[in-house]
Amino acid sequence: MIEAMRWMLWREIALAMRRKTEVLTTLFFFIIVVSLFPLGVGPEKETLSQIAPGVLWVAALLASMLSLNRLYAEDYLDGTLEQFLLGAQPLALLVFSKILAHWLLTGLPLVLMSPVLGMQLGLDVDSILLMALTLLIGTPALSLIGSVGAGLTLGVRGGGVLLALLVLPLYIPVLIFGSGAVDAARTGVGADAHLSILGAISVLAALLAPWASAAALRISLD
Amino acid sequence: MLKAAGLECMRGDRILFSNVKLELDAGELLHVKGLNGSGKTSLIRMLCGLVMPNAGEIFWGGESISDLKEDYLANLLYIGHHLGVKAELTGLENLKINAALGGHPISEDQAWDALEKIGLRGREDLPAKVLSQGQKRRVALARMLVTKAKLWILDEPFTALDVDAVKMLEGVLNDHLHQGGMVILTTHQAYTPPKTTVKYLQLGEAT
Amino acid sequence: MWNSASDFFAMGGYAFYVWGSYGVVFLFFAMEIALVIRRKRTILQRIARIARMNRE
Amino acid sequence: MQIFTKAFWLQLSSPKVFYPVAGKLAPWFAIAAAILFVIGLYVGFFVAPPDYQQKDSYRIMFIHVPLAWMAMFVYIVMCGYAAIGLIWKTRLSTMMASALAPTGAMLTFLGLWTGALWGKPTWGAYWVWDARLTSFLILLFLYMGYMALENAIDDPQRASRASALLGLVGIVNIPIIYFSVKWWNTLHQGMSVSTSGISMEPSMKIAMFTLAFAVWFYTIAIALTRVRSIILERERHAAWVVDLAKAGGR
Repeated sequence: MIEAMRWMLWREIALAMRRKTEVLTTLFFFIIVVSLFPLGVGPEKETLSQIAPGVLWVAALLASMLSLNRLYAEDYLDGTLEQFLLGAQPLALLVFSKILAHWLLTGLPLVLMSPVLGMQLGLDVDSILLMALTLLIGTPALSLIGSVGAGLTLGVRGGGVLLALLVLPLYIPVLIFGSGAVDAARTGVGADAHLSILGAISVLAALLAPWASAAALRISLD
Repeated sequence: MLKAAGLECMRGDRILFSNVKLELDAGELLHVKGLNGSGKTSLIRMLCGLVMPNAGEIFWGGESISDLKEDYLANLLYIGHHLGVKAELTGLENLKINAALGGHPISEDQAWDALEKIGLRGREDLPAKVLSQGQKRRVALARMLVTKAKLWILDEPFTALDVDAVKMLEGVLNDHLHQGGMVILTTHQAYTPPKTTVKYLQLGEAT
Repeated sequence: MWNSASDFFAMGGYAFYVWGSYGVVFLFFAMEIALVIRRKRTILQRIARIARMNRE
Repeated sequence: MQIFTKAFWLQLSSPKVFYPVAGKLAPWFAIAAAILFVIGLYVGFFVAPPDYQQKDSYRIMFIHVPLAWMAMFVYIVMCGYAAIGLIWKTRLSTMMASALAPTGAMLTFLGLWTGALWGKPTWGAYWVWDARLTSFLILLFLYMGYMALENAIDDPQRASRASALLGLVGIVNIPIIYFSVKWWNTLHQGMSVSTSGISMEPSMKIAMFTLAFAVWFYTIAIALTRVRSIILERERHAAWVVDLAKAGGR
């Protein structure tokens, strides 16, 4: 069981390394979206740092959602996805390692890049660190929930926009507690309540999403 | 060993086929015949558990495959139209990953031998995207040399294969059947059937 | 309660809001009823037409 | 009682049997809805006294609250049908789910519409980021997602199973979304739209509950009629449908 999951993780990372541009496009999308806001809202430091957590989180949401179809789309086309369904391993575990790989390739880079963008938006140091922490705890939930949407819209025409319509409403709790944590810390209320709830959402997603994604894949490949 | 009765398949809201019956035991080959669109591929995928039958049940060793799930799949090897070969990965990597996911990981040497035997000498470690369609199919077929699965389900296995590849594949099928394995296949090309018992299943009107 | 019809429709000065809400609600209800009935009629006619075509 | 035997429900779950049953039931629910609407509106406009603060604009509450309740209730019923259809593979229940979706979405939209028109005179703005109103906006997105997914997939079986699974995911998320929006609302000291500001006379409660049942019966009547069209569309090749159409059936 664990062997197969390790193989799956190795496979995903090897594939991504052979097509580095794909990983970087998600990251650059994140950077571009965040950089648009000062141009739109104006460069004043107060307004920017006020909206910074929300901006960073919305950009992280959009970036991780855009990279979701890479999860299953190619494997669906070349028949490897079928082989996973026919593998002797429980599909939910294979899907879990696939989502883990997706998070390592898209979620983690966002977390590592967020301090730089935080500075760009005039956040103070401990807000920047807290921001990175909320992203670290929250982005796994984005990949997990998104994977269910990706499974459902596999091979469906207009899948991209449809995926956004399905998945973004489900991202809202993560957005609220993620950006809310930084605001709460800044106003002195303290962010540990937000962080624990964000962690709870990620754990709940980690338990339910692989099973739901496996069911979605079986439905799509029927 | 494998038994199915009353199988019905619905695609969209059309019934492709209904109350299909089949039985297969060790050492037997089942050749599913039928025009394109008669539901051959759907039946094949149904036997793999990929497609849910509208009616009827499939049994493996007396137990329904929907209850057995992974235990049934551990005994199953399926090669479909889509070969399941990743273009960016080399033949070796593809073979090792598929074997690991099939529940029987193989060593590097076993992978090299299998690819060599299947006729890919010298191309074992090239990314699959540089291989020809026939060579890609050989990478997929190489899984037959390393699998421990008893039931092989092959959808058009002979397509894009040259003459000696077809002969080699027939040999592999023969050995598998003689060791008590089972094969279900669909094909439009002529092939010399193995010396063991061969059953035929006609879907839709005869050609 | 209301001493005249015009007083009722004025709704204490909130006519626009109250009748705006109730009006739209029942307008949508009426539209949905019409759509649902039309949908059933068209599907029945289409099936009948196909059946007639198959017969010829 | 025959109604409690498993066979009764199993047999009823076949579209062929359910089609005429739905045809007989729908008119009764429609009539009941009409009667309840008349009673509810009469009580709401002619019996309930004006509110000392909001005077007559609060009467919008009599339709806004039932719409909001029913929008949520219909979503839960819809996902219940979807779950039954997914687990027991009865085609009729997934058809019932897709029959409920458009009406549920409409109720949610109307709930938001009436909420906005009620908000303007009372709190000075058409849109208030109140916890409940925001949750209903998200509920509308969930409905749209459900219907969009169902229309995007051609094969009706896969479409109903995929949207059923989406419904299940939605059900799990509804409490989380509502909880997080409520938390978000309190953190930002947002406005809170609540009926608690109004001293609830018994006549007001009667009006609201009558209208709630009216909306519910209306939804059942519409869903039963729509499910009949869906049955016809999905079973158009079946013999009984062709005969029914040829006979110009109702």
